[in-house]
Amino acid sequence: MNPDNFLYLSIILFAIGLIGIISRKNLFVIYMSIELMLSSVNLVLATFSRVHSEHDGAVIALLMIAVIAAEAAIFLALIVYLYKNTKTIDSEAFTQLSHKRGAK
Amino acid sequence: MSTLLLLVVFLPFLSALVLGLTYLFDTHKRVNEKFYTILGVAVPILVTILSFVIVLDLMSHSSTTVVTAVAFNWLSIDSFHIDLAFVADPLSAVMISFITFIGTLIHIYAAAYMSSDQGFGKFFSYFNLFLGSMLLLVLASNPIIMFIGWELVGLVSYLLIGFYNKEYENVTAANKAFIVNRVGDFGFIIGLGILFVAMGDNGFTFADIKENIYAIDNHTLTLVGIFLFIGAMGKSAQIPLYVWLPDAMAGPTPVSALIHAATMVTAGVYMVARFSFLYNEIPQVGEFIAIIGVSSALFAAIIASYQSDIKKILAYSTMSQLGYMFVAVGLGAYSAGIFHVFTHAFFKALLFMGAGAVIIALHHEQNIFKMGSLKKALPLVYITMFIATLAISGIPPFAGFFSKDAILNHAFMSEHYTIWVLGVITAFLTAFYMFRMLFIVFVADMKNNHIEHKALSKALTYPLIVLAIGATFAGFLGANEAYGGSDLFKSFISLNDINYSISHSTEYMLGFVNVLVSLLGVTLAYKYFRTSPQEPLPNKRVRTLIINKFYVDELYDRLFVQNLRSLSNFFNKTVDEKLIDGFINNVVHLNLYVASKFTSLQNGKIQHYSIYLLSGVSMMSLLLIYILEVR
Amino acid sequence: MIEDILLALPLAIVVLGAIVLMLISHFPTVSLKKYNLIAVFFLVCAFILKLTQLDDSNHIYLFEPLFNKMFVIDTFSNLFDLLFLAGAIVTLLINTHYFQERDYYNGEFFSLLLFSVFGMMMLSHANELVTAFISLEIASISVYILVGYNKNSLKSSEAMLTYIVLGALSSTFFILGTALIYGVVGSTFIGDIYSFIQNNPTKEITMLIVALMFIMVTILFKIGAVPFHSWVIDVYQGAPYPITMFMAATFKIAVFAIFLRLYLIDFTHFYDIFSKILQVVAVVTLIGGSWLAISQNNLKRMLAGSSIVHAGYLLIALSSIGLGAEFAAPAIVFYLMSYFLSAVGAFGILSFIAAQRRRRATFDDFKGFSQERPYLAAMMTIFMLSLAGFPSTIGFLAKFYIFLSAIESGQIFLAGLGITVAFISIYYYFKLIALMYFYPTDEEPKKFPFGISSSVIFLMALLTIWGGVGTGWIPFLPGVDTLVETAKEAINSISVKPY
Amino acid sequence: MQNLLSLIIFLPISAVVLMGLFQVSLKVLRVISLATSVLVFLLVSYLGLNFDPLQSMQFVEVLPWIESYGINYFVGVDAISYILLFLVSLFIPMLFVFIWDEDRKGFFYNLLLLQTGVMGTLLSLDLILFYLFWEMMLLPIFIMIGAYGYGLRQANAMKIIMMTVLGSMTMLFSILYLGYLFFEDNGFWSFSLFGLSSMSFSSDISIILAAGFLLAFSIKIPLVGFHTWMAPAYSSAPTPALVILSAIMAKLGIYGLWRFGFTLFEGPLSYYAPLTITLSIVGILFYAIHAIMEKDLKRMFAFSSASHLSLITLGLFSINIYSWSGSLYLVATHAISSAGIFLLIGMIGKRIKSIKISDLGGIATVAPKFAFFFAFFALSIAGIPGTGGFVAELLIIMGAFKYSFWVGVFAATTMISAILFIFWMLQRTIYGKVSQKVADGFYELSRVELLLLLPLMLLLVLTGIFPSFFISFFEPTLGMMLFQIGDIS
Repeated sequence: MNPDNFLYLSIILFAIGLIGIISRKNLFVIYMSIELMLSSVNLVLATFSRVHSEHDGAVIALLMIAVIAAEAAIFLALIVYLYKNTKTIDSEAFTQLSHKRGAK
Repeated sequence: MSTLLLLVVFLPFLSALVLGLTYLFDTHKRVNEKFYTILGVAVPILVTILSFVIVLDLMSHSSTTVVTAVAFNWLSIDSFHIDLAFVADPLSAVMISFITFIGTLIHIYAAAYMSSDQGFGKFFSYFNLFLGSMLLLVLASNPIIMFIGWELVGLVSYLLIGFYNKEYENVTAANKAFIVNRVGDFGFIIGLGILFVAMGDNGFTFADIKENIYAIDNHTLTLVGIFLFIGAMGKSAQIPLYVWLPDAMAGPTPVSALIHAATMVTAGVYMVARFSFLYNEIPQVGEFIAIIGVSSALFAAIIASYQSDIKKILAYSTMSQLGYMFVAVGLGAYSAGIFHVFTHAFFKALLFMGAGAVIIALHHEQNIFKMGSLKKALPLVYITMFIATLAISGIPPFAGFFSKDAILNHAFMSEHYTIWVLGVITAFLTAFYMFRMLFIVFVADMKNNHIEHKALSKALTYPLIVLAIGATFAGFLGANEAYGGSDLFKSFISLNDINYSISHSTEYMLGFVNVLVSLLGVTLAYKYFRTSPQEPLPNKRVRTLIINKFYVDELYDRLFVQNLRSLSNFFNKTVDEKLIDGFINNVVHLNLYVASKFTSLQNGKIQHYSIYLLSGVSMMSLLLIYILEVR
Repeated sequence: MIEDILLALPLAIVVLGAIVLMLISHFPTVSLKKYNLIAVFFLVCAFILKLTQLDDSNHIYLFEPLFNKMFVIDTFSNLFDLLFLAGAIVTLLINTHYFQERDYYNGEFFSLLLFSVFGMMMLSHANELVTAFISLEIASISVYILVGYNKNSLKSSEAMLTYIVLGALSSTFFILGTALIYGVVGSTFIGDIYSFIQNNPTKEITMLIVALMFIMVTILFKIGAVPFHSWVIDVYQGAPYPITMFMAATFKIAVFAIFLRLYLIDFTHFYDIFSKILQVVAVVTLIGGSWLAISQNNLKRMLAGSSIVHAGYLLIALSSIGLGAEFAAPAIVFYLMSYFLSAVGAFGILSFIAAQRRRRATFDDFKGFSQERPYLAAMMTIFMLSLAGFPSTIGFLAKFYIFLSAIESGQIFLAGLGITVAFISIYYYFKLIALMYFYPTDEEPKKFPFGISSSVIFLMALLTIWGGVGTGWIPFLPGVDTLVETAKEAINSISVKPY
Repeated sequence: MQNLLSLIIFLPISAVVLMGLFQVSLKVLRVISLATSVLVFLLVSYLGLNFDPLQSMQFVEVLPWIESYGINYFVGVDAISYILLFLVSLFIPMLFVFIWDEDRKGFFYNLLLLQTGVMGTLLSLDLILFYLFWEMMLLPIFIMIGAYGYGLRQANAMKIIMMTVLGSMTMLFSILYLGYLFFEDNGFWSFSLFGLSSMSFSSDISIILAAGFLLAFSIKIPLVGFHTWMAPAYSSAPTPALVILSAIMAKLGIYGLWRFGFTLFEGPLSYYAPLTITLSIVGILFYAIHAIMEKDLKRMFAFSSASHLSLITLGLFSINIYSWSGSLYLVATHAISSAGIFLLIGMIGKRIKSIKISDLGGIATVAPKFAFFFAFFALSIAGIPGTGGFVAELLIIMGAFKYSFWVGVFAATTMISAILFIFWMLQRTIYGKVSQKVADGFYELSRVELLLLLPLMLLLVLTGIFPSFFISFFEPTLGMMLFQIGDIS
């Protein structure tokens, strides 16, 4: 099989994910973008698995999904917690830690 | 003999140490003046006796014998050996004999002059220290030790000029003296340095230098000669380094008499005579010395004619007489120069001590125009001062005539007619200003004279008499056969003089000219100042110029002092703060500025952080592409 | 098999401890102190066990029939395990005081910490990229949670947010790299990749290089190299002190554990390329880190900034590896040990003080500290000196090795820059010393607080000094030389190429 | 006494550690500090009695330290280092006596630490060991200036540390590179001075490496251009720090040039000689003129000592036995003079809480003994005959003339330069009218103070009157060093 198309697709997905992280302010969307990137990589893995005609890659993809899920759990919990405390999920609202000048 | 020689130098130092420590640690003033007087005067007397013994010993031998004494090895590096050693040859023996003799007299005089002064002990400590240093200078067997003495006398001179240190001006004068002297020493040490390099491994005593002088090329010798003479300029107050001498009169009068008239200031002349073998090789430098000497003599004489401070007049007169001496040594008449040093010591010390007596009598009044008709009040002082004035004016048969005559004759015979003419003019002026002073102080009737006179103690007056005898008869020691003498002085010190044969008739003729101009000066002074003083020169502008000493002090102040101070401020404010620190601070601030700009990227926004991250990835990718393509 | 079990036992003990702690954290009766003790107990057990195994287990694949060659046990990994365990132990001990002063700590905290240590240990053993990734994620995810553990503080949560978003973003690159490598090589074992490159010098090589670069991005992100540094300062500040300390001193070492292994094996053929990249990153990191550190007022942020600079020094050594510096890799290990000691000490004192003062530690808070607490101030001085690379501390020797390796590999410019940056760092470290000693204080002088925290800090200070001047003359006490030799042995154990 | 040098180096620091751990009271602290320093002084004197001037390096101790990099604990003493060693060991007990009434414990701890640092610097012959002590001695100075100083002490302490560390860093680079070159040549590492000096390397590299050392020492000395830390640091420093700074630490720059510069880089240093000699010449005059308008005594004498150190540097780079002997002699005598003068300035500060020249005046009237000592030490700095400074300056000038005529002439300017400000300063401080502050608070030297100053004065006078005795102590060593240099270049 020709893996090119699959790879193009994953590149597009990866890029969308990247752009999403950079351009969106909603934490959920940011999170979704990250998931998208990870999924695109999984697609790559699956593709290569087919190319090599063995199952290693697919297994790796499955493992990755587990890891991603773990991350998702924490991320979602965090978002919920943040929303509870600040009533917003705008990423720009959380800039307390920025560098403060003066105050010497 | 050599032990005696060591004693001559070390005794004054020792007594200075004892006196100084006693004074310093005697906080409750328990030690009374007698102790200081006895110790302070006894040592010079002892040293005088010792020096006479040495001189007599030298006289009893042939002229080439010298007495040497090595104390210890002072410095020894590689092949460079400097012993703390002393040589008494005729030249130095003569020097120490009159230095100690006059020094003793002035010590005695000072015991009276300084009595009941707070710093009596200190004064004698310094005085003895000076005597020791001067003897060290004179007796040194090598230029390095001589330089130590040279420096030490300068230091003691500084301490004594600033003796009354509560007065700010006195200390200023002391500083001026020391700094100007140091400028001279700067030249001196450069001379020594060049000489040192030129000598190589051949040793560095005067004897060694004399032996190897022919191995050194003339150019180097010229440099050495000039630089050494710069040292002499400073010490002996010649143009342009003379400015300190008049100010140095701020010290107590015995100090002026001993240091700034009789001994220290003649060190320069002595030094040139000591190096006579060197200066004989470089007559062009000798001429230069003579020109400086005669100009200083004339210049000082002009200024002296308009001074009103008795000590300043004497100071300028000293400078003028030193000029004569340099004319002599510059033109190769070393013994004539030293002879003038010798006679000058007597009459100038006498003049100063007389002036001191007057000052004491008038409760520290120094302005001659506030004195007048002291003849009756102070007859002894008047007579002795009169003798001294005659001596300095070159009236025969007083001491000054013979020495000055010898110098002027030499100038004439060596065909330096300009120098001779200037010398003669100076002789005229000398007679004029000295008698001016004498008349104003002792004879003229001043209306504003209401000061009570203080009685003078014997210690103040007896030394005057002794010196007056010296000022009268010392000249005969050096009288040449034309005047019925036998050149005793010259043949004894036996320096490498350049001799000219001179017929008796020329001799008499020149002597006559000298006496004539001197008498002219006396007459002029008599005319203007016998009764009531009036300055002879009508042109007011010229007079102001002269009274203000040609504004040389002001010029130096503007030229050196002010500039140095503003330079110092410039270094501090501009170079350090603006230039160097400014540069460093700018670098630091630039760094901090960039740092703060860079840090302000930390704005806490996740998007931005992601962009940094991704831009990092892009940069790395670009770099990778670049590297791979290159490969 | 039995031997394997024995070798795996430390790992097992740690994970067991984590699970035990998780279970008992449901019982409200257990006090915080006890949790702490239990956690330390498990860690110490693992530590001692590991210590006995340090040398006698060279290059063994753990449960090879079962896991293939996923886990390797060699001196290198053992040494790093020891460092992680020590890091965790020290973190817990130093912060006993801190935990008691804060109300939001409970058993789960310790459990998570142990999980994270477990992840790191796995990481140092990992001989395969996916294993490495999973271990890294175990460690990271635990740390994400720990960073945001202070639920009362929005800052803490915000730090967690920053860290998790950027961390996840960076991990995508790791997976991407892994995926690409899998695509090229058909395997993700480190050894396989090495032999693939060796056997196929030209085929698909560019893709492999790109893949390795992606992996490197993640690593650079984790160690906080510029321009992947942006999270460091914020997260360090937002995190609770114990976690800041843990991240700075321990987690960073863990990242180097995997990176060194990868770099020494898989990158071997591409040293000329990656050295150049690393050089550029090192330059940027050194300069940028200094700029960051120099303009901070908050001590924690300053230390965070300086940790970026320290990463820069490590990058110098990394690039030296590729250019033929013989001792560059051991220098990295030694540097990590040195940084561990000094950073743990410095953060320890910060947390010790923060435990009582309950406010952010700015520079100004340290005014007159030497009069208030002379001994702590002296120790803080020692740590600052060590971080600044002042001689007679371990920090100096660490920098000494790094610079020497840079010179050895001909990177004169980097060595010069490193020294310049060390010079700049003197400024911000000495600023603290100056504040401690040069100003008066209103506080009463306090006695030396004898206790676990302070004694551990004291021990760290002693080690910092000993590491700088220690000699081998005193019996039973390892000198500096021993440390260096250990580092060399560790590196040698991975340099023995598999296959 | 096999480990005499180690004992000398580590006695003070062990006292610090022990006293620090047991938190001794102020009284005990004083006594033990003084006792320790006196003990060190006795040990150093004992060392001096067993010292053989005809040998170069003695009492050598070598112990492995970091074997993998060939770094050894390598110490030894020769005439050059012994002179400074002796002076440090003499000054420190004196300083303890001087600060006897001080109630800030840090003074005592820091002085002892400083002693270890300085002595280690003087004695170490391994470059890394040297660097260690070189940096170590900065810390106590930093803390003493910053914590116990005056004026803008914090900023000035930062300034001194940053400037000196800048130099140290370049030196570190050179040390590392030297070590690497040695490794490249021989296949094993060594940082020992003699190991490295036996190496021959290309002149281009050596010129760059020499610059690293030169910068470090130039900042320490400081030569013109690197001096802006000096005046602030001096003016802020408390007396003990000041004495050590001017009398010892500045000389360590010279010492470093001597020990490391000329042993390792004889070729490159003659390459730099025109530059350094120019800087020294500029320095002699620049600093002296700078000092004229300074308003406080510490700053003034800071510039004064910088001027003299420039002269010493000039002598050092004139590379002949006369200038070297003179330089080393001036190192010693100037150390004594400046210790004396700064002690006296400290005493002025103790009495009237000000060292501004404008606040002073007429001390000679109020306290003649004090004035005498003050004038003596000030004049000894100006190099009056009868003090060692005169001999030293004379020798340097002679040596400079050997090197070149113009250098000699400029060296001779030191005759004038020092007196420009010293005499005016004396005029305004000890002479003249008694100022208000002096009249209010000034008192005569106490017995203890007298006891501190007398030995210094005695040393100065003895060095001035019997120089050959002292010079014979170090002349053979210098001769040997010059011979070696001549051998190679």
